Amino acid sequence: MNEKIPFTVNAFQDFLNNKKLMGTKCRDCGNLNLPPRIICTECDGKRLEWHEFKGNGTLQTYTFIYTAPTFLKDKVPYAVGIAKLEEGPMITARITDADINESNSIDIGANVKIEYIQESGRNILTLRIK
Amino acid sequence: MNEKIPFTVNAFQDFLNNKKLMGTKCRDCGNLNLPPRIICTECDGKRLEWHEFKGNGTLQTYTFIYTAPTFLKDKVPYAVGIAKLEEGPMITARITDADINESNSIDIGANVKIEYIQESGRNILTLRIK
Amino acid sequence: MIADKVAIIGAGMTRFHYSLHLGKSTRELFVEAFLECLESVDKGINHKDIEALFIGNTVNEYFEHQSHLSSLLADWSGLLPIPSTRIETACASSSTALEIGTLAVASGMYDIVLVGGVEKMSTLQTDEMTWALMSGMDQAYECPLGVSNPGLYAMMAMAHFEKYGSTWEQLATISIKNHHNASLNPKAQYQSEIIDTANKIAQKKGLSFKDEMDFLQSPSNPYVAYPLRLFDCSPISDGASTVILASTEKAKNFTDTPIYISGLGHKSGTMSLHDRNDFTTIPSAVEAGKKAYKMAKIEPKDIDVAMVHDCFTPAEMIAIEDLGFFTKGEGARASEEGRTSLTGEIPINTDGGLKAKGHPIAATGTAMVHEVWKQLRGEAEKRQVPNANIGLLHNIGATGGTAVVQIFKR
Amino acid sequence: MIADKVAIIGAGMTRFHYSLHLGKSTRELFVEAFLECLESVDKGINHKDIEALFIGNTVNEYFEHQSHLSSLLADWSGLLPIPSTRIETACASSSTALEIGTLAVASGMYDIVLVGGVEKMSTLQTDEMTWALMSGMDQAYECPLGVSNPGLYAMMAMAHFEKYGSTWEQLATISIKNHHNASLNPKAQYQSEIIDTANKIAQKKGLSFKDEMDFLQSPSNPYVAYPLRLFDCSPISDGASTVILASTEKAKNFTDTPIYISGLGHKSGTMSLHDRNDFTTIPSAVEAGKKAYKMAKIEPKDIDVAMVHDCFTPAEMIAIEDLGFFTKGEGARASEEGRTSLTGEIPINTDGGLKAKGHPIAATGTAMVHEVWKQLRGEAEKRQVPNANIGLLHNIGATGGTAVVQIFKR
Ligand SMILES: [Zn+2]
Ligand SMILES: [Zn+2]
Repeated sequence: MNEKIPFTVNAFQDFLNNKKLMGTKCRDCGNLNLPPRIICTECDGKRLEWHEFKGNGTLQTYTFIYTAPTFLKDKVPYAVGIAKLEEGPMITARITDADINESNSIDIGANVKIEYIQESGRNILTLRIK
Repeated sequence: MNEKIPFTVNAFQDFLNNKKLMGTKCRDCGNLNLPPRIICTECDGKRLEWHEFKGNGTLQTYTFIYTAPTFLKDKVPYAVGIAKLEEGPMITARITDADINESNSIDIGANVKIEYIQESGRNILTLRIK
Repeated sequence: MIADKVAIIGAGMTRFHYSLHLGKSTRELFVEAFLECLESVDKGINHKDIEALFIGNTVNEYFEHQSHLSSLLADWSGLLPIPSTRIETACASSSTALEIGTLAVASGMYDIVLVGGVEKMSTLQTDEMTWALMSGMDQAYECPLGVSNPGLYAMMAMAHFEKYGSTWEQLATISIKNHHNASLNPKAQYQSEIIDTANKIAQKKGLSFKDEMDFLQSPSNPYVAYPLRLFDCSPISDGASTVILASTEKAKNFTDTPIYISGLGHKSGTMSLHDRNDFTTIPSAVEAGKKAYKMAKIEPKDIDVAMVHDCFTPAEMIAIEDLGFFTKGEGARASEEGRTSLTGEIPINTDGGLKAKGHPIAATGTAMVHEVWKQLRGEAEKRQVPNANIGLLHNIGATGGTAVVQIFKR
Repeated sequence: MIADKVAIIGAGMTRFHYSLHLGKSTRELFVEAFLECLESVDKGINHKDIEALFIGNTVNEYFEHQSHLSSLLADWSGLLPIPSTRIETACASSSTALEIGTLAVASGMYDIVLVGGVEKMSTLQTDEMTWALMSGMDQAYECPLGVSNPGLYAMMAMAHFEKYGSTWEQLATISIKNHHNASLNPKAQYQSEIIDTANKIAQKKGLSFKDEMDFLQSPSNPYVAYPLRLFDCSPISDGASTVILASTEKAKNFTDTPIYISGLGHKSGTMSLHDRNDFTTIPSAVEAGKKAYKMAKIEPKDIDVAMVHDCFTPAEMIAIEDLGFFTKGEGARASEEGRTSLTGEIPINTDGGLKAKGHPIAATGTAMVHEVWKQLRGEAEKRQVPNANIGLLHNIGATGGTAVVQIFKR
């Protein structure tokens, strides 16, 4: 049934709203992409299928945002990081359990698990440090 | 004193707010520009001075707007026209005294006189058919 | 010097539509057009053959809050790390992208480039859209006065009526003709004759219309900017279009039927309509046309088929005069007399035009190229113009701040 | 093939500033730069000599609600009816405009063109500005997560610290160096050393700072995105910059000291930072550099002076590594050791860089050209690098979705 869902930003968000982290798998070369692609980034193949990611990974880098865009102005400071999932692809997400007052509270390389928060009526990807 | 005021959009609006319709006159070729220019449209000259326009002219064309941008959505339908001032330049402005229900109420070629209305805290140029 | 040095070897586009694409974003629309474009190359082509991307987009800042589309689309199309550039000249953005792509190939920097345009407009309400598109006009001296894009074209129409005695009824025949052409175009937003739409509305609302003109003059066709009504205006559309260009030498590796880029005209006009002496013509379009004819070494009468910028019906009337197809003042009458229909002396907007094919702003220029390419290759099916060897496009930014005229030869 | 076929014959820019330009709009900023540019041509030039305009602008849609700037600026500059085109590749928009202008001249279409960039940013508050500039990043997969432009560069810095042991204190020396250079540049936004600013703040607030580093580590230099503080970030600026290009043959009619465009590198990278394997480098910049060096037939060691994209201090660190001036991982240390100062082995950002000269986004690329032009002509006064014969610019769009590297020779 997932087969028929087009590989769009919209579809990715719909999955997120159902707490599913979905990317694409290339039927030609097996490459995984997250977020979903229409063209495989490895072999330019167009025969893709949906693939669910487990959401476990390691933190690659992070920052604490003090100057935020308008819609997050009231939440500063907050932490953002990039995680490499065990399946390979990397994602950007807010880190929910960081102690902003202690800049060394976060270790690059730490294990992280994805979680979801509701914002503007939709699920947003976040990271929890395990 | 006007000599020192730069030929900017801001200055033009400041003049409008004081009910003055100001453009530029080229000291080299005498050409008049409204709105103000930094470079004379006739001779590419840069020696300009402010010049006040009297605000009398003739209507060149017009329309009634039924689909408006957000900030004027509540004012539809309203009339807009282009007037050629007796000094030469042409301007776009709303027409204040048009009878929208009668499309023939306006004659192209009619004499018009500029007036000002307040909108969003500033003066906006309008036309009255004499 | 540059004429016929660069050729079109492929073209592809999404269908232009409103509701059909609601769930898609610019990247998905663009890739859809790009994949069809790759498929269209007679002898096949690979991603790796493409050396640069020039992409037209007007104001996606308002539509998706996404700028830097050049990079995003190169990435999503699998074209990294080739150079990519966004081009913006209001509604003429993608024909300008084709021009820049042509110059880039002619310079010797690249052999093969992808050009195109994309617009995702369905994210805004009509009043917000009106305001977004007004950014293409003079924000200081036109917009605060409340004159919209259709309003400016309405004033051009009024001046034309006054000076030449043309009529709104004549303009309506442009819309009727373009809907007819669109009914034959599977890529068009509205694939129906106006009479069919009229009959549907009549049935739904319990009304009856004598004929198309009766419907067009009724309150069912409301005013947008007097004298222009809804059916005088191009719709809000989503869509993308793409074209692959190659140097003439390389083109032969990809197709036996390249379409040559023979004339490139591009001129700027005053940003404000009120800064022009005459509202019944678009001076930049006249100049751009002259340049294109001169470069292609042809005259207006040599054109077999032309796509012109009919964002509003008076725009088509003025275009076919400015381009020299008809005497000044005769454009609307020529349309009324059927001289611009598929079987007329100079078929105009065989694809349905902006009016009926749809007008996702920056996708329009290369969509015009798509239709010229189809026509010159004899692949335009039910709307094919016989023996079409020389085609023209005319693409206007706003009210003529930009004008692009390009000529293509088989 | 294209190398040295096109030359710079003039350059002009406004001062980059915030409060100085509050009463001006894009058209006035641009014309100011353009008039200085005309004046800069050694043997004089007329409006009529200029055949086309390519203008960089990022997102004036947000700043002035004005798109279609190409037409507006051609009009206001007295250049009608020449063709005009807006180019957008985020922060690399005007160096991309110079590239397109160069290709257009090299194609034989034009002999003389005007290129430039303009940005009017002071109309927005900081949070609105942050959001406006985030449109250059991936609106679907980066922005909703709340990562700002400085946030992305902060994460690049953190990865660099982790991998190579570079430090924030080393980054701070980049800012100190660039403020020093800007103190010698009458076009710069901040014409003062950081220590002078520190002393002023100390006096005003009744504080005392031991030295520059003490100030930079204090709460008076607040965090923007950890580990980056205010003085790691380029400011909000208004400004415009313009350059006139001519074919090498024509250039001689205008100047005896043309500056040749010898290398053009332009590559696209992934739109999202998280799609790259390594955050301590910008792959598109490495590739663009290689292309530019190859075209100019030189190596990094041949460069006498370089303007690089220091929107944030880690950007300069990464740039001077990516360009091959220093071994990977050594960029920050090289700065600490003074190797990039005016008297160092490779002077970087002699004009003060984006950090201190100011960064009106799309005006930055051709402002870099302006400085290279000054340096190669020996006209950079107090900041002149002796015997500067080969100059380079490195201009990045967002986090490297676009990278432009260009090489100029006297
Ligand atoms: Zn694959
Ligand atoms: Zn004059």
